[in-house]
Amino acid sequence: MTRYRAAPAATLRIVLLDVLTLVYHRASGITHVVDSPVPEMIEVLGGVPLTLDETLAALAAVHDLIDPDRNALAARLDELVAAGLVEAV
Amino acid sequence: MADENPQDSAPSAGEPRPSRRALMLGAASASAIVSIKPALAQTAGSVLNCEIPVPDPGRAGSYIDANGKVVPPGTKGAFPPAVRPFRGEDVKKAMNGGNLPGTSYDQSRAYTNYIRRLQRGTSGFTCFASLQMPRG
Amino acid sequence: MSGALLAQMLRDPASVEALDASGWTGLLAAARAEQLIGTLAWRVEGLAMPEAARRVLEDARATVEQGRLVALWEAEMARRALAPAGMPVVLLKGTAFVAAGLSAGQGRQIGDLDILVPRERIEEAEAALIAAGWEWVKPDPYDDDYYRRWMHELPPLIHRERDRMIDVHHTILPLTARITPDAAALIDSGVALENGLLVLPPEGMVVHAAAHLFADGDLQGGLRNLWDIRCLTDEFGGTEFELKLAACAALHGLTREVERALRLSDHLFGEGADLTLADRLYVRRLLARDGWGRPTRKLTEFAFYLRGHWLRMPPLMLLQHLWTKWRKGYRPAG
Amino acid sequence: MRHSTQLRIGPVGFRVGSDWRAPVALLDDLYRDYPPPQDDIPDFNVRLFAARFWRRWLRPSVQIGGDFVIPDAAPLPLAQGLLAAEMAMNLQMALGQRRYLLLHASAVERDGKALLMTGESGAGKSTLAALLMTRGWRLLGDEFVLLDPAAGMVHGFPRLISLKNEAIGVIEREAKGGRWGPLLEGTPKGAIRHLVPDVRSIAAMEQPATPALVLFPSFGFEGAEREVFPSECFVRLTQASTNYVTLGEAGFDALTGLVRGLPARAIDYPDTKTAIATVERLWGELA
Repeated sequence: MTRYRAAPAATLRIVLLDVLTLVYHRASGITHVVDSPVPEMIEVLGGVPLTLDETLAALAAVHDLIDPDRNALAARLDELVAAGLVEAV
Repeated sequence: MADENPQDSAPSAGEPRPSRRALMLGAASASAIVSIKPALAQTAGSVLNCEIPVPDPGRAGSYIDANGKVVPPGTKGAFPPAVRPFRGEDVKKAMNGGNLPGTSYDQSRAYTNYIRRLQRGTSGFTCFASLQMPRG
Repeated sequence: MSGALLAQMLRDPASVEALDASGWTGLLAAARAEQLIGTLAWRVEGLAMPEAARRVLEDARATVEQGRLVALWEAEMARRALAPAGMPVVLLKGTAFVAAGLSAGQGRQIGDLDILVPRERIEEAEAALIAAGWEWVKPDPYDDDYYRRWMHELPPLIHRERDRMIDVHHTILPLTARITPDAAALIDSGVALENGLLVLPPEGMVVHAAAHLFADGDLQGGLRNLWDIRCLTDEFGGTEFELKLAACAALHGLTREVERALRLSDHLFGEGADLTLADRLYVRRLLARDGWGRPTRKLTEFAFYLRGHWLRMPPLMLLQHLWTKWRKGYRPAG
Repeated sequence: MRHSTQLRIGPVGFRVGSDWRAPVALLDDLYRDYPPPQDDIPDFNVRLFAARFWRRWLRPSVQIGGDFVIPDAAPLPLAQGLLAAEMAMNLQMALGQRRYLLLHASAVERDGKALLMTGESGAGKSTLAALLMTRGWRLLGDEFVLLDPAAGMVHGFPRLISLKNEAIGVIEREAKGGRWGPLLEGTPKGAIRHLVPDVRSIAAMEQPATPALVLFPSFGFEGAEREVFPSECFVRLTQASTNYVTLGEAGFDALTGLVRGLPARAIDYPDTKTAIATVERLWGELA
């Protein structure tokens, strides 16, 4: 079962600008311009690694999910993994 | 370390970020991350492969008038929505005087005007913003 | 000659204090051209120098530091891509130096990521990297075929998002070279880092650097290579290390190259050494930079270009290769 | 190199070497009011040379070289040697500048505050900057603006103003008594003529300014104007910078610091008169 873990908080500079959020990743030197739900996902994945379903549950616990769609969340996680902001472990 | 920059994640006074709020995971095909690449990148990469729908899905079915404004379906002189989203690369060419693929001259002008007026928060905005690559 | 000036300042950093404006100008130009400006910046830090020189070197230090982070990240992303396959992945050259925290990594400019994997698993590595976002740099059937048949690496791949190149090697010299190092033994000798990636042991690093310097190519950028060797032997030196190094060089058939590297390193950066006639030619080539950062001694350079190809290929193949390159418009840099 | 000269533009020192006398003589004349590099040690070296030795004399063509080069840069005829020198200096900045966040933008200053203008080639940023200079603004630069990551101030880079095609005539009428380089016809970008910044802009080139407004002009459209929000401004400026990524966290700090709270507008303009009026109005609204 794949589990996901966000880059350590100390390696991220997160700046909220109007509707978009900037994430500077110190370990990679890359700036990511992200939209919701990315900052929220980074937050819930900051602790112990979670599975896809656990991530969905963790998000639902702190936010009102309008579209609690597993496939959509999987797509977001894939994007985060490709960007290196989340590691699949 | 993160706490050296308390201004970063802490919302500024006066606009506290609600702790619990509505969240959209978005369509599986949409993209929520654009990574900034070197302006002198060796690969064409994601920026030119990103997509801009005309109009954005929130106003699907609406027409686009010659000035790029979104108008009700069937408005006289306006153009129907584009069949499929345009690729960043095509938009870039159109901005420099070319035609968007599969469009007439006037239609392309109208769509390009729409794209030029894209506002933050609308679909395709990040893609459009990433296309602004002034080079000498 | 600014190449010689650069070597002198690396050997004896305090002597920069005697430089005048034109000396500094030539030194900085040569250091940039040899990709040693970050190294120079590290070496002369804290010494008295004109403000303008200090500023240029400070910027160079910041640049190599950022380059170090990016190189380590690229290695990490390659690790993530290749980890599921469970194959050994050895970091080479600059990335290995910084990953292992060696003095050779201080100020080192790092270009592409170089990794070594077992030959029988190279196609698996290729597939995993392509699935993780790497793509071919330039599709050219001749080069591609040439690489696959004769080279010691895959054609270069570039990551489409991060815009960084990776060279995937399965041995450290081309298959056409007359010397054939034992790649499997090199991989077996790998030392694991905390994240599971491997680096060569110090003697393996020296042997690889010497192979790269003398048995592969035209010595372009050779001064930096030789400096790497100097740092490694300084850091690990001693009788025990010398024995290991000699054994390692013998195992891979690179004794002559390693001995030459040590002589040149002593001559340029150390206490001096007895040079052979051939050594002197190498020194000439390694220091061929003028005060504008231009390569000098065109004839020596061209001779080494031919020699680089000679070492890699049997003569008939060399002729075919040069003919194909020539038709495609390649000319030795002039 | 046979011929060489040194000069400083804003905070950046250059040494230019050439196989021919003419480009260096022209630089010496046009840049005569500029100081030498600090401590006589240049930040960058530029070389103008013949790709093959006979090209020094036979249909001489100028190859561009220096500390930082791009492969396959096309050579220029010797008559365009000044352009080659300018391009080579720009190239060093674009590829090698590490101290400042380099923005591909023009900028002018008034009362210690800077107006930045950035856009695609042809958006008119050089023309607008030159026009504003003739109307009492200090020119910070027509091509590059240098943002100091530590202080958040912008430093000028007032090299020769490079005007193209129709813009040459427009500015020739406005800049009375201006000093000009030769008219260079048939360059890769059409006709080009270089204007020396006015005495005041050169004399004050070491004084940085506080960024106060950024504009994204587009020429050739009906007059229009819209607010550009910080996130869009940020993304656009990363793409208008050649060294944003290389500067790492320092670049991130510099740019987030700049876009937060800095008013930004995209303006479309059909003619320069409209543009100047819009600029003056927006500037007036700042106070």
